Amino acid sequence: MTETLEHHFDETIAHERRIEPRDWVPDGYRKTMIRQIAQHAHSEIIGMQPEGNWITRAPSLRRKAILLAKVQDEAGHGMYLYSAAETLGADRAELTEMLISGRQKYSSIFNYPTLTFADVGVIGWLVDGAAICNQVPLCRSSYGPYARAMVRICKEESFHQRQGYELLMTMMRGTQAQRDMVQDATNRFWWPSLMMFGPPDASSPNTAQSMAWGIKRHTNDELRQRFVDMSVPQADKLGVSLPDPELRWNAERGHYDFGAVDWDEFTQVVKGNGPCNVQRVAHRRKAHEDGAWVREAAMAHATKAKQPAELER
Amino acid sequence: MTETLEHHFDETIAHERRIEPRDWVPDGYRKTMIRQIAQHAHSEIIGMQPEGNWITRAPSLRRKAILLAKVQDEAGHGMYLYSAAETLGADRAELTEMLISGRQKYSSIFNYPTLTFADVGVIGWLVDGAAICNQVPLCRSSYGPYARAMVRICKEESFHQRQGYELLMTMMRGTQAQRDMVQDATNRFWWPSLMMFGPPDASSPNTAQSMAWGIKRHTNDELRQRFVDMSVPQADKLGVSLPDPELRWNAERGHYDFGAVDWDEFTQVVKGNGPCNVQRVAHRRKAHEDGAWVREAAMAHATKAKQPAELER
Amino acid sequence: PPSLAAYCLALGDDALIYSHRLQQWLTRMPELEEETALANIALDLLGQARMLLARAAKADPSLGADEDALAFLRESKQFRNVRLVERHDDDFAELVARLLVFATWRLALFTKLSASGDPVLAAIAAKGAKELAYHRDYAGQWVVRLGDGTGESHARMQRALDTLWPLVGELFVITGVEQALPGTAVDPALVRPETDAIIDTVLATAGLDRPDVAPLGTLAGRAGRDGVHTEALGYVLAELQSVARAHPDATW
Amino acid sequence: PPSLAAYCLALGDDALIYSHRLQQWLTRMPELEEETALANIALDLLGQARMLLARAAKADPSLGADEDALAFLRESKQFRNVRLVERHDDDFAELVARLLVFATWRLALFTKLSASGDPVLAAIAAKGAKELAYHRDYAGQWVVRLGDGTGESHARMQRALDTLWPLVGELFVITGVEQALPGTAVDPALVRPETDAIIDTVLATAGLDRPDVAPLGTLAGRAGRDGVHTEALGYVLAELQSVARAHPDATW
Repeated sequence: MTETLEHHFDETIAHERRIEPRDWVPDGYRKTMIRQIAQHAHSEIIGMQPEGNWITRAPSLRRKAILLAKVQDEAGHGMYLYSAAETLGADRAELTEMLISGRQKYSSIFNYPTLTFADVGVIGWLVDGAAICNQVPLCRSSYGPYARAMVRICKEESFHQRQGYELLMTMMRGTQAQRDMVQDATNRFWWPSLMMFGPPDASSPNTAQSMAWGIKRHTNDELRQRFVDMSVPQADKLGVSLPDPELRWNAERGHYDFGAVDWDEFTQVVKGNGPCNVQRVAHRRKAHEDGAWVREAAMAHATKAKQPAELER
Repeated sequence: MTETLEHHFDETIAHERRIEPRDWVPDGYRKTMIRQIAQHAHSEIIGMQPEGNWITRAPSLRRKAILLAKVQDEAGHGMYLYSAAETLGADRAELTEMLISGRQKYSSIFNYPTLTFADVGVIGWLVDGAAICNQVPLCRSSYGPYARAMVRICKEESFHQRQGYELLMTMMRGTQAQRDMVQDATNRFWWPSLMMFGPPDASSPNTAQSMAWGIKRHTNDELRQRFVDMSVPQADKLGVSLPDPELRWNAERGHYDFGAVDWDEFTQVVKGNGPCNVQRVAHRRKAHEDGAWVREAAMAHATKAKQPAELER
Repeated sequence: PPSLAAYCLALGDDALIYSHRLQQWLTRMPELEEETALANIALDLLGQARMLLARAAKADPSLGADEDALAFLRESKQFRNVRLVERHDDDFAELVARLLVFATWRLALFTKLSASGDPVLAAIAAKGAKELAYHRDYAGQWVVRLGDGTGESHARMQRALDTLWPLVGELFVITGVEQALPGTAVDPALVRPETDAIIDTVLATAGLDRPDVAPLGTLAGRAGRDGVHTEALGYVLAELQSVARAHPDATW
Repeated sequence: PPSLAAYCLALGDDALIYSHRLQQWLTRMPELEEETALANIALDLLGQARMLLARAAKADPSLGADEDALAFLRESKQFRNVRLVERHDDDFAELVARLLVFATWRLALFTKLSASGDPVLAAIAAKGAKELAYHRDYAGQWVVRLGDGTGESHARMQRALDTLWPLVGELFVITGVEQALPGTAVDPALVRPETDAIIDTVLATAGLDRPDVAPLGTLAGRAGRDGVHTEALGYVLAELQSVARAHPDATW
């Protein structure tokens, strides 16, 4: 029996067809997929904090509305993604518990602070840009519900990226102080954005299995290179410099060469010692704990409301 | 025995000498005196809130230091006054309880909000000015500890009043927006300042007994008139108008005539329905309740620290 | 005309300041579903504020050049919102209690206002009414859930109502601005019966008592609509305006 | 000279921002005696900030015209304070824990600085050291009381230490500014042994554990002294600067 199921799974993967919730999958696939989707969901939820930080202080009502809508979208993405994880048997409450107890990770980028309103633009440009590089291939993920969620998410992220870039364009046409803010934010977010693609291929042991399962489509270094190649002309057009003296066009490779990422910093951030890890998780935990009485009350009310109907049976 | 004591008390009062903590006093005197001192202490403590509200936003570091020092003085005044009440057998913890449960009052003026930085100046000028009118006679209070506390308090209040008036003078020499702020704050605080002297003599039933006991030295209306007479030339010098169309010099009386105070508003505020009564008491209660674990810990530590010494005996 | 501008300003400031208070809840809600609902409501109100402030700027350019000048460059006493919207919510019960009151009242107002003689105002009100109907229902459902839920939620809900009730009376007080705009503005006293009836129904379903408390005191009769606010507004504006004020020559 | 100005700015900003956080406690303390002590400490630090910022403005007028320009017209990234002083205290335990660390460190620094080659700085440090000795003792007494007091106070005290400890390491990191001022500035690494020893003594007396945690991450090595702060600072500045920014042409 298991052999037939396994055969069917392998065939599905081999033919680049989609695995659906009703299909049998190997335990490893299920576990890996749940972890991947959950971490992505957590990233959307935690990612609301650094951007949400500037909603109340956005300096124009139009920008405030754009930012508010963006953070709302992120909450929505979190919801689709948790639902996708649930189709694999995960439980949202348990995933939340994993997040607030620090047992599951989220994108390391959100452990950096947002220090000026320009950060909102740079997050749209670089962070959403890197996320899109990472996520576009996931629209072809072998797991159907995730792939479909990614299609919608990528569409919205592209929209957010354009809005971020447009904010930066406007700021670069503004005062010197605004241009300085954009440059400063770029300086702070450039390297952490490169870290978003994960460790170099040489130290990324799970990549091979994930690619075999159609969970991952490109290696970390391939995606990182793609992001750099995409970002350099955008930076030029914007008029900001990227904080890497080794960055230059390599005609032979047909790519930009770039300097070495500080993988020690990355390791520290992943281990929980970044500038905002404790703050982000504590914030999320507090919201969850402060809401416990509300969730209990809603459950109690739902139970009471059901009772009369049940008595009739 | 009681007759001799009562005679001694009456003699002391009659000769305008001071009653001291060791002296016998009638129950009514003790109760009235405790209430008066406690209400005065409560007023200092609650009065920290409307002014404290602007410390973090003071627009110059010098003004910030002046305001911080003033609020510190108010805490100090509260402490002397509670101590004076304790010499009559009152308990500070009980008095605090009376305040945060709303059973004892404080000056009605602090139930109005401070809405701009000019309010800090106007509170110094008008509110401290009115307080000084009320309090200077109390330096001759028949109860010694209170009289002595008042000497020190009045000295500091005069200093605060000059600082407040000086701030307003500076603001009136500034921008139009600053002048508008001063005028607006004056408009808001003028009438409530007149209410600080209490109801008109005709409806102030306790005045006679208090004056006989040397607890009160002038009637409410006398003090109110004195305050108006003092404030009008100060307003002129400042260049602000007082919001009373009936205000004019009466050469015959040798005093300024002024319009009718809105005693209905006063009654509402005294009853607890002013703009800030609930906020002020809730703020004080929260501070007290949030501090409960600290006071308990300090007590527990003191008990432990005492034990070794006691064991030696 | 100045009266129309003043009227739009009052209605716009209600939405702007209340939206700000809702924005402060974002990332702090008890469930993800509530995060999206909250963002939605805050966004609707921000949209209403923008249209109303833009209308005010157009009707009386002396107030401010545009919606941003009005939002970011006025001082506390130039804001015309009711005091109900200024307070920071202590808990989720206060959030839904205030939202129920605010949305029920504003929906009743906007429903009448959609027949205003001013076509722009009428259109803004008609669009807003649809949004507010959702806000009211969302809040009403939560008030019922919490009122009926557990002992704790019931107690918190009742305390929340008791806390904000002194601010409710101010919603129904007519000012000179409405009086100067017959046929254009709506006398808020006229929507009191409807507002009361709906809130009473929700409270009855939730098993909660309508508080019986004195209204919050005024300054010689002047309150939010006259620019006399609570101390909370100053802190809202410090945050709201901080970046805009730090960069007075910037465009965003 | 720019280095001296930058050094004064760093030490001044520490005091200015920390004083602000202490000011926010006023009217919220557990006892009246603590209100006056707190006001006293906040006032001392404000005084230190004023002298240091004035000195910075004098040493490099391009930074700002005077103490007020420096306090009210700089942006977040121009502030040079350590990140320890930015956080809002969750409770009284955090207040006294942070004060113990801050005052012990600064006292050790100011004691050495009172022999600075710059006579103005030396005088400021000598005066400040007397104040800081009181601050340190006040905080130390409370840390002992709470550590030793009840089960709850002990737990809160330990949690407070654990919370702020990741921010402590930054206090002892030398920057280019100190390096450029030999004989004038003090290398903060030199005061680490003394600071550690005093804090350890207090913690031992209080029965508390010295936390063993990783330092708070930086941005490619840049932290508070380089203008890279926590998100908390933006809110501090929004409040601190709100009135001054709203009235750029005013004098007070």
